[in-house]
Amino acid sequence: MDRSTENLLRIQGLGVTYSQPNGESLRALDEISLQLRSGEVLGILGESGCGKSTLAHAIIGLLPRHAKTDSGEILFHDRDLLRLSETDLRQIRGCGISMIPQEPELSLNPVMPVGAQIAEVLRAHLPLTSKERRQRVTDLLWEVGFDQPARICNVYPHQLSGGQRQRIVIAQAIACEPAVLIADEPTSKLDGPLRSEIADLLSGLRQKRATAILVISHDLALMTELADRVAVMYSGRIVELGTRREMFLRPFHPYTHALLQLAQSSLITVPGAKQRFPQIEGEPANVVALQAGCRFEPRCPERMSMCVTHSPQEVAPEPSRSVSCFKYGE
Amino acid sequence: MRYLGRTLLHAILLLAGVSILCFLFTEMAPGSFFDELRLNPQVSPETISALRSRYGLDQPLIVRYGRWVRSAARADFGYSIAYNAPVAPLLWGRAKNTLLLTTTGMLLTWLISVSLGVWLAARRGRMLDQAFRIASSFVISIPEVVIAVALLAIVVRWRLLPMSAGPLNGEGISFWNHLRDLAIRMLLPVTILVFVESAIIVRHVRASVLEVLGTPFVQAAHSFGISRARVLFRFVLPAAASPAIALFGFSLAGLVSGSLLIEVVCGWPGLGPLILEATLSRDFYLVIGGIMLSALFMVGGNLIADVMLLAADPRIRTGALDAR
Amino acid sequence: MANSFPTTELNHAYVRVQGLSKGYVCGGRWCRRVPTAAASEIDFEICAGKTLALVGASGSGKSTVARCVTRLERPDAGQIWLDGQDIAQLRRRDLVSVRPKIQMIFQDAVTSINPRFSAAEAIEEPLRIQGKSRSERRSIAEAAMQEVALPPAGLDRSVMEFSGGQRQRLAIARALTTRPKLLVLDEAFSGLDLSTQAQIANLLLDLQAAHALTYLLISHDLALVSNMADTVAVMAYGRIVEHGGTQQIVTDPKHEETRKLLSSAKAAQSQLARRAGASA
Amino acid sequence: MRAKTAILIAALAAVHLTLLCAGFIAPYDPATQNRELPYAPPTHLHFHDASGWHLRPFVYRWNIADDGYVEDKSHSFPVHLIVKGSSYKFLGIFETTCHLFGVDPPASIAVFGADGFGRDEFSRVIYGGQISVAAGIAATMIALLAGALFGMIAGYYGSWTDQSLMAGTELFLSLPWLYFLLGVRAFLPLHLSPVRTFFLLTCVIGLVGWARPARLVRGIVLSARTRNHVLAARSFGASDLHVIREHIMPEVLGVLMTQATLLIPRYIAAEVTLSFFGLGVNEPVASWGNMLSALQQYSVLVSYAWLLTPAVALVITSVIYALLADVVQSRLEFSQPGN
Repeated sequence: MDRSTENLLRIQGLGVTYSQPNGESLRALDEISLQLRSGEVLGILGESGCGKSTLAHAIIGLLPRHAKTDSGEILFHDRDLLRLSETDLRQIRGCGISMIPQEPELSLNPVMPVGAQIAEVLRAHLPLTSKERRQRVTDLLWEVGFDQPARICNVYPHQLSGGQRQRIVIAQAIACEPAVLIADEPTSKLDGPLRSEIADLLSGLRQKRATAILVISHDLALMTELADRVAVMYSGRIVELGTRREMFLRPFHPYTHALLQLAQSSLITVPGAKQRFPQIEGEPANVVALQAGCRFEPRCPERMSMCVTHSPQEVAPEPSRSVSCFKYGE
Repeated sequence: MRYLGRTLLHAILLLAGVSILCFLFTEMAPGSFFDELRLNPQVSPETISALRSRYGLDQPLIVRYGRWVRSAARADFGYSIAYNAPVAPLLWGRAKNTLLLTTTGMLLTWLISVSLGVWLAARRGRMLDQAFRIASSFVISIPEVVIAVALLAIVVRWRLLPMSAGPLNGEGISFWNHLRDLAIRMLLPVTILVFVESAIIVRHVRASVLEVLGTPFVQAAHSFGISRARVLFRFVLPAAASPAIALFGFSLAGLVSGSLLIEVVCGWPGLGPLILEATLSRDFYLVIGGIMLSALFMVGGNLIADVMLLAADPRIRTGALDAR
Repeated sequence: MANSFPTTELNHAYVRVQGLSKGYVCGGRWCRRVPTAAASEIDFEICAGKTLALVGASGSGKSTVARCVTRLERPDAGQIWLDGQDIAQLRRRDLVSVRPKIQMIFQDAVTSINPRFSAAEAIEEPLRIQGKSRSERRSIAEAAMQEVALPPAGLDRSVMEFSGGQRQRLAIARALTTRPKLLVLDEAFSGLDLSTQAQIANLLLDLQAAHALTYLLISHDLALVSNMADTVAVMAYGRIVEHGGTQQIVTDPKHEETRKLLSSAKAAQSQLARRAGASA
Repeated sequence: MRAKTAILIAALAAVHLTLLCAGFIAPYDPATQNRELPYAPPTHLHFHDASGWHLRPFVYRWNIADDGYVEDKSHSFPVHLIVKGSSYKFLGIFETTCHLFGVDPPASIAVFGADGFGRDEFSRVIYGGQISVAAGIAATMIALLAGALFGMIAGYYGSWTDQSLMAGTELFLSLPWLYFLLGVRAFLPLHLSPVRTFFLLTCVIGLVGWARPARLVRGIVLSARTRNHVLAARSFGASDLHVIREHIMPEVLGVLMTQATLLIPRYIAAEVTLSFFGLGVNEPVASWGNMLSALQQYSVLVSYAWLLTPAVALVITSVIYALLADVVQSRLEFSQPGN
């Protein structure tokens, strides 16, 4: 699946295993392969427990202590991040690839003014004088939507609202003009109007700075607004990958189909009396221990006998589309 | 500033409460100073009652407390029966030595504990960290009196330090000799104090630093490529400072009690031996004066802790959260 | 003032609330005692077996109304007619007979069940309070587990072994044991995944059909509610600003607040509808 | 984890059992003095003598020579198990004279040597242990009972009762406990019968320490009242009693358990410290504190190291309790997700 145009980030066969306190090992990510071109927005769609946050932390190299990447490679500008030394990796974090953390309210140092925290990121990567840094911070604050950047600089996080803190973290993330921006659940904690503001901010970033964005979320609506291509994940595996427009029109994998049905059914435009949701049977399988066969098999309406024993290989029924399901196999 | 005003008022109320508490106890206690005198036949009951009235011991509680408060206002803090002198000057001489011992002990303890605590937190789970955890839980479980006696035995057995009692006045000799002599005499009590207290405080500092290390904003700082050292000193330590300082007031209680014990064991002429002697000879006002002074140390320490907390934690400064 | 509620025949309505008001006084040692009116002049009606959705942005007073209806708190003024009885100002002793009829499902399923309990202990708690015998409690618990599609064998497992969605089912099972007539669902869906939300919603719809339950559904997600509610009441700043049939509210909202709620829910999904509309 | 707890509980049981049947295990009565052998070193056990190896260990008598004690090798005294000795009340119930081990007079066996008055240190450590550990446990009971009571009241009734009780705890917490202990002890008459001293001592230590458990219990009661599962219980019509029994008590008991394992060693140490200063249990009754107080003179400290045995016993008991506290703490956290 290599592409002609220059690939900014290429993940090939990535596998991550968590060692549980009771001795079992949990395969959080299983043979993940992705490509991200500059200026492109790739959405990672999946429900909680499917390992999408693990993927984000694996790319940036901040997996928790009891997790380890045991296979595959992550190429950024053709340098494998998994083999890099800690100092080289630190150069890239925040400058080449930077991440917007999952809980923005808690991701700011409570005892340090927000302006200084943005400056810290600049200090770590760019040789600027303190005056230039201050100017850069005010520009950033302006860009993320603060109308009085000067006042905001010396404000402490607890004096800002949830939405404002999210903007500060985004300012930190884009401070050193990273080539790749990973947004982990950017809108999950926000409600209604605030959600669309942050979504607009992210899409604005993409046009202005041609930054490639990896949007990780279970919010299908956010995907429609932002993502060019979408990868659907289910318990540690990518079950389907493709451009958002085609995939939402003709989803291949039964799980994607079911998710789309669910999202549309709760739409307001469907009038009439109460009707049941087209639910997916069974429990969302969290990342269970290694077992053969397709992981969606227990909940799949179109499951076949071979789904139980073999795990499906990735197949490309159409250009720029790929799916791992026996329906489209040989 | 309102915050400081509030804590000051709080402190004064506390001191008043302590004095009331002590007087309540005197009321509860059956015996008194002169019980022992009753035992020996030569002293006739009349003289005993005369002595009692002279020292006002037979007055009702309220009157005695009122008289004590008046004398406290005159900075006498009541009248010691055993020494036949106002309590305050007696106490003050000894209090200076105790203060000297406790402050040096405290500074050393906090110096060692903070650096060790942070260093161990950064090396979480490593061999040394485990070793220290076991060692410190061992030291904590040993009562102070045993450690004091054991260390004293070691020092005395191998003649490490010249042991000498007696007051610390250094009129005769030059300043430097006095300082040197003072240092040698202080070495043992301070080591014991630091040894006992730092075992407890290192664990607390390590715990609060570890807690901050786990927070999302430290994780986020790492993800922005800020160097480990800078994250530790610019992010982790300032954030861990306020819980650690809140602990400072708490550890003071242990320090002051510990110092009393160690002074008695090592013969350091501080407040401890005086209060012990007063307790043995049942000299009320001296004992109450001692307790008040120790409570003063505590309240003063807590006050300092509050001021430091104000500097360390902007959330309190802006009145958002009474994060004590 | 909100226009008066279309009054259906009096006896048909299972729950009717009139002029309900509740204010909190911000106490605490330091800040002055500022009375904040969380909910004022609330009027609504729910017919037996129907669902009223109380929708509004966070802080609009929805939860206050919920706590007043379930009498976890005593309202300052107004009446709450439940099955022909005004329970607004009842004292604790008289409430005992009313309690089994109303049950509440909380937002955060994880904290609404004591983590130390096993599933059986959690479900049987209301029965223990009513003093039922052990065997009786056990049989009712097993039936309840069946109804919420959880394996009866799971009764003896500790509550901590259940996932978020399963714990919400346990909470529903627990509520069913007292044969309630009115279920108050306080944000019972937010915080769950889309697929789990769908399963819980379907379960509630089935239970409503099976037991003719009346629901007071509280949520900030208008999209989800539109599929489950017969009537909708929109709240803002402690008042009901608009109410009516779901269809009428969704198609032509009159009040500014309703439009705002609709637009934020709709904007995100309209693109999805336009693109997916072609294939559905 | 399970094995570790088993060992700890076994060790604790062993310690308390030895203290409980002190009379049986201790060869001599703690008060009998042996004036001719002051500060006798621990008696050496021998298996080998001129006539070869013996299965039964035997001892020699001590003779006072000019440079200290010398063993009188002329006559050997075998050590017997289950020996008739001084009479005592086993468990305070029935009179008996049998002891675990002993040597027929005139020789004497002093496993840990003798103190200034020639009294057997080994017996005194065990009898002293009875006093010190019992004082520690009793004081902890008082502190925990008072703490739990005040904590529950403050947490449950709130407003002014809460304010006043919390002011009380702050008062006690801001006092250095040893000064206060000394102060309170000073107001009690000095010469009291051992039983009354013991009783007063435990009350004093207990009453000084109630502040911390009270604050912890109050915290639990306050937070429990706002928890959803308590609100849910209320919505079923649960009475206060039900809420307390099912939701609040388990947590409170959990905290009291951990506090107990933390406080008992500290309060034993408090008793020891008080007796060390001569304010606790006085002579001739044996307690770890007053046995250690003999060490205040440097000369005694330097030459007779075996007088430190009460300190060793104190350390062993405290370490067992501390390890148990860690285990109970982790078990409690395990059963209670982050609330």
